[in-house]
Amino acid sequence: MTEAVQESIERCRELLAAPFGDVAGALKRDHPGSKLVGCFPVYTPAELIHASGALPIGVIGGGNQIEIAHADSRFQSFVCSIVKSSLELGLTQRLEALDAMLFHSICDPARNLASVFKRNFPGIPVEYLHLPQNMGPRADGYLVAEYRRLLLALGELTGTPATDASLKRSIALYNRARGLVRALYRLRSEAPEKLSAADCYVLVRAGTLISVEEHVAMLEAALPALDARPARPKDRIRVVLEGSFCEQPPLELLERIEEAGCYLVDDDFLLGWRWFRSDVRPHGDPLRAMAGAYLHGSVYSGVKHDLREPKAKHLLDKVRELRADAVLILAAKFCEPALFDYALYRRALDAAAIPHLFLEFEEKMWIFDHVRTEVETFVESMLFA
Amino acid sequence: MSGLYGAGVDVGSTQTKAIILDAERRVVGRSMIDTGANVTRAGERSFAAALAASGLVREQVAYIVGTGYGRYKVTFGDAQVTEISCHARGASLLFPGTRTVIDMGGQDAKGIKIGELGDVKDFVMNDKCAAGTGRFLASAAEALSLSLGEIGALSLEARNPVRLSTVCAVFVESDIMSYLAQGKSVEDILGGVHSAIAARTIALVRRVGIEPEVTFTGGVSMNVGMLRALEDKLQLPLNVSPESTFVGAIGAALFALERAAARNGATTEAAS
Amino acid sequence: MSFVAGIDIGSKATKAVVLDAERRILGTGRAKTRPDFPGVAREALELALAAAGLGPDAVTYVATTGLGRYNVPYRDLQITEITCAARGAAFLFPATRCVLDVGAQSTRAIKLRELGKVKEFKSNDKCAAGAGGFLERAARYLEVPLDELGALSLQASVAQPISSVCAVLAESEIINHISSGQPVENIVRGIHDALANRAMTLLARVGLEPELTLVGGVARQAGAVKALEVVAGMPVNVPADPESVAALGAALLGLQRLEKRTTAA
Amino acid sequence: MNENPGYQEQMHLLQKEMMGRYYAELTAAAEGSGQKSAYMLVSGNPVELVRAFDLLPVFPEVNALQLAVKKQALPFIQKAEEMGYSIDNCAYVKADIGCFMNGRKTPFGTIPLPQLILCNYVGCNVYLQWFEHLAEYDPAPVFNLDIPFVRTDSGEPSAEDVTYVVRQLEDLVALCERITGKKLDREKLRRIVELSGQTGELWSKIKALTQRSPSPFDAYFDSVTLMAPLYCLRGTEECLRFFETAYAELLAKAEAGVGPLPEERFRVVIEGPPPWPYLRTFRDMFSKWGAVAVASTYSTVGGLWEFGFRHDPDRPMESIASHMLQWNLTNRNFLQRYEQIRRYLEEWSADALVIHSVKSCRLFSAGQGDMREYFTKELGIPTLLVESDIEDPRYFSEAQIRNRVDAFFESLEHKRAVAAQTTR
Ligand SMILES: Nc1ncnc2c1ncn2[C@@H]1O[C@H](COP(=O)(O)OP(=O)(O)O)[C@@H](O)[C@H]1O
Ligand SMILES: Nc1ncnc2c1ncn2[C@@H]1O[C@H](COP(=O)(O)OP(=O)(O)O)[C@@H](O)[C@H]1O
Ligand code: SF4
Ligand code: SF4
Ligand code: SF4
Repeated sequence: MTEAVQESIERCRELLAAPFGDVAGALKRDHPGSKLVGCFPVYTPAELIHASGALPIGVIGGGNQIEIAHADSRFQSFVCSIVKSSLELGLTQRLEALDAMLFHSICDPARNLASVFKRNFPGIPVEYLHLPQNMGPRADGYLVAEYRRLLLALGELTGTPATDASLKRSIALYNRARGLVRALYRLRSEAPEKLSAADCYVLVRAGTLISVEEHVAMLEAALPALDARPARPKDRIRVVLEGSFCEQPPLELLERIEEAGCYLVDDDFLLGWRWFRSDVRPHGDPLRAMAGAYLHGSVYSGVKHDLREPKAKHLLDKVRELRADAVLILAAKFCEPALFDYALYRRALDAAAIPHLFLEFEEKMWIFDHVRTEVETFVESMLFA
Repeated sequence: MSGLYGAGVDVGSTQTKAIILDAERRVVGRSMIDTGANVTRAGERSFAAALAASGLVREQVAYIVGTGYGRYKVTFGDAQVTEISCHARGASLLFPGTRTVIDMGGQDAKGIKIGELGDVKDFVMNDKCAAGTGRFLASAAEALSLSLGEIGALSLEARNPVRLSTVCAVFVESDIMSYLAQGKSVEDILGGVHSAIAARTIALVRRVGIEPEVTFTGGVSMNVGMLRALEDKLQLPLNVSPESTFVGAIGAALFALERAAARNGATTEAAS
Repeated sequence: MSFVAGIDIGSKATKAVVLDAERRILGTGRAKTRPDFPGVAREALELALAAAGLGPDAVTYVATTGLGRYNVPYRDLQITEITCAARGAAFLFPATRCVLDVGAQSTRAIKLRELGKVKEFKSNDKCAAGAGGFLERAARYLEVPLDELGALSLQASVAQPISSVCAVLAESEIINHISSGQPVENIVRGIHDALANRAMTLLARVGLEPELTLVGGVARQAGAVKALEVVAGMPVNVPADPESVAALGAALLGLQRLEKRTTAA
Repeated sequence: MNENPGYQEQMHLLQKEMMGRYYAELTAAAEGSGQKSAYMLVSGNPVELVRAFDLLPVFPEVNALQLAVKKQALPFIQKAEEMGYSIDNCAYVKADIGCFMNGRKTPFGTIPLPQLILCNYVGCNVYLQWFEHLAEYDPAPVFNLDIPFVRTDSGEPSAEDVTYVVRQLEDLVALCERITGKKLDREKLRRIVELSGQTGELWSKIKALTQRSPSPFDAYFDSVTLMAPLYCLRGTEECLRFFETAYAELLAKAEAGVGPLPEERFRVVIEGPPPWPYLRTFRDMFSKWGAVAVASTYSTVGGLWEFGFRHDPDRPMESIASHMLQWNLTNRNFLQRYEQIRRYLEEWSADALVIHSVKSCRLFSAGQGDMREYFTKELGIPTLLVESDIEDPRYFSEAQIRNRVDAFFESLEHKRAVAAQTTR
């Protein structure tokens, strides 16, 4: 039983380690006739893609497997890695399985990247979503219209436009998938010794590379087994990790951080695939349900500027809820949204006397001694009391 | 007007090079000395040496162009031209088919895209950080107590090159120390050093677009290891010649000839 | 009577400190770091024990720090050099609020809570321009012995600013200054100012407040201290043996653990 | 005729006066004149609406700019970095927040506290966080005016986009009414919008003048003089007067064949914001080569009048909306910027493109390598890319930039010489 879990975790790790081009190709082969829609972080209304008979696949940078050789002549040194490595994937023919690419307003580099994609890869239609930043009463109608626009484009792409029925099916399916991921995270916060941050990460990340049906099946099998795992808690501090909502840190970094004496009891990795705090309303008008969920039921994030409640307050609530001892702000180098957030988080955390550590990472980093020293020091600063 | 001579003096950060060309663009005198502390003197000394080598006297040289990072210190010159323009001109004289120049000097690395007439179409430079320059190699050589002449050849012997943990020209020394400590061979370390710098340089030059023929200039082009490393990564043969270190000076001398001719032209017109 | 040792296996030098139960420093030892970490640690420790007039097996508890902290098999505890530097500095200067550790390859600004506990820290170890390695190089091509650098820059009439942001590229700039007849002491002062300014940006980010203590080998350079005092706008504490502060901190933390254990037992 | 001591005398004096008065008003408000103020952002701003309520528009960007020009920005930037802002964050924001948290006193005036924090989110994503932060530091009500980014190749917003924005504008009106205790005076708004329309007309005429050779002014370095009033004072009588004077003066120069330089040897288009802390130095590098900017993208961040947009007094709300949605550089996508630059090169008959890539402003700079690729490789336009910053003096390295600029113009001259020979 537990072996089975280990196996699927290994499978996920392999999936992550495999060249993106191969993974995408395989996904397409396993689903003959269906189109592949690449999704750049942070959030994607995957339901809309799925309901139109296409497969969403996360295009989340090149990780540490590709050398950036061409893209850094297009984007300067002061732009984050994920923008460059995602472009590099295209410039090195690793995105050929894609039939379309989807971006949304998260930051200026990603916004310009959408245009650069358009120019460099005429074969890949680029859709750009503008998700509302004014969460007031006017956003609802606008967002529904924006989703309708996307559905139109997707319908043209696949030739099988979504229907209310297909939308409802997709919503139910993704509700299930997100529900299972929420369960994983619950397990982690309740018994972190049973599920390491890295293992949890690969289980979730796999969902961006395989069909949602497979992902659901996998998680349904994995969850009870993980729960049943025998493991004894170590003497580590409970840490909430914040700031990695877009570019993703290397697995090894997560392992180093936990080894250095932390349990990561929550994080914002792959946030866009875990976007809702509860299920999207499965009945009624599906687009209204999706829009409603975005405006009223989604998580806080560095790329969504909801003035109804400060992000910092959300973070503090999370820390208290999870009985965390500290916060680790792990921001991608040059990620302006995350770097700006830090200033506010830091202010609030100091005021609430919650210990915090700020670290920067790059997806392609491969030396971790420095990070390890910093995290250890941080842990020591709390243990040597 | 066969009596017309033009000189180019390239006052580099590390080495100062002087070239004298005759009207047929043949090199009649050259010299290379360490720039050392006194930049102004370096320019004068190497010009004097080139003059001596050519057997000409000062008056016979119609026009002198200074280039390199110390060009404004070439006070005895008639004009200054940036090393970018000079490398482009010089490279296309040596290799007329040149479309891309990779110049690796003591303190900077350049990529220059040029047209049929040696005109600069586009260029990029790295001159803020010693990583990826001759100086980086110098530090590496120092750390291994080898000479600059040796490291290139040795790097070719690498079986499994190491992966450097830093590009800093200062820290590379201790990086190398710790690899030695781990029992890595000098060859593998040098292999790592050269491929790291090559990768960096290519990433830089790609910004102007790498179009054959590619000519490798600057002192580092004397380093066969770097030459190979670049060729392997680019999958292209690079032009190099014994003159490669002098390319900047040659280009400057070409400009000198041009200006001199133009000046004569002007004066003759005025006379008529 | 129990003795505790702290060993700091640094990038350049390995230092050891031996304490007694009353937190008295009995002896210190120092050896040039070499690949064989356990060996060099042992060597430094034995030097410290000898200085303390103790036998090779006198210590009951060994705490290690520095980049080689995991490579000493006979250690009882390993702690990072940041925690140790903070604890050591606070022990020597109890009013310390900020610690600046300038080593060969890294510069670290540390903000302390009470009892020398680390509140926040920022470090630079990617670029040599801000670290001691810069000074070693400078000393080399200025042909001034490293340990005279500090005194020299105090004699400067005016600092000769260094514009290059790169420790290596600064070299030719410095050479030009020499050739243009700039007095060496002014150049050294310029170098120290550059170093101090970089350090100051780190300190600002953790929130500089008195007292500020400078540790790490660079603290041996009076000129660097002076430059720092100017940019920081406050006096700077300098330990008698700045390089051993991390080792001292390790020993102190080791002792603390030992006491906890014995009281628990 | 190339000797021209009184270059832009009139216009400059007027501008100094007006901006002086503007900052005097700010200072007065800060010192309790009772005048209420609204913080807002430059890009495609709805200043008309704010003025209709007699709210004093305050532009943190313009303040940051002034601080940089006056070489006062660095201490504030560092203060912000001490608060936790990263060296990699936009320095405009850091300079402003550093100043905001430290007394708001500047050499050119004291900045009042806001009664309204109006984030007109037009393109720049940093805007959202900037004002989100100000709202954390200040109790004033904050309003995100969410402007959907252009998603069509044509640049046309959808009907839903327009409705969405107009509805938000109405919500904003309600909020302003609450803050000022005044009902919106539609007639007044109409008049203000009319003034903006006329000002825009003149501004676009002025920009057309640089199509002549020699260009009567530098469309990069001199446009700045006109941009400040255009943003801070648009919709006022005095602003209109100013633009009338400016147009007359520049037209006269154009007629007289007088340009900013003794000789116009190169016509360039400049993309990207200027290095405010080193504007002079930077300008001289180009003047030295007789290079004049005949067009610049930066001068269109506030609005794209030269391509036909006018505020329409008969449809005040709609035209404000369309200004924000469609008719400014920042809300257009990157490829539309390529197109804008291509038109400049063609219709303003320029020889080359200069890209000033600033670290702070990723809205402008992220991807300029691809832009350069497009213009050099696809269109064969000589293109120079130099990097520094818009606000942070620490990123300007004079020697390196000069070296690049010199090399670039050397190559242009060489091309000319060669061309001349071959035509001979
Ligand atoms: N014989 C050689 N073999 C290998 N490398 C060399 C040799 N001669 C010079 N170099 C390299 O070339 C660099 C100087 O190149 P150069 O183009 O003269 O620089 P600059 O023009 O800045 O003085 C030195 O730093 C050294 O690394
Ligand atoms: N005797 C000395 N006089 C002046 N400076 C010194 C002396 N010894 C070391 N330093 C400076 O201190 C640095 C090494 O400090 P240290 O703390 O030992 O580094 P690490 O802990 O990384 O090994 C050197 O780079 C040098 O700049
Ligand atoms: S990592 Fe940050 S800066 Fe980079 S694309 Fe994502 S959100 Fe934008
Ligand atoms: S990293 Fe090293 S080489 Fe690069 S700037 Fe810093 S000191 Fe110079
Ligand atoms: S990123 Fe650019 S547009 Fe946005 S605030 Fe900064 S400078 Fe202004």
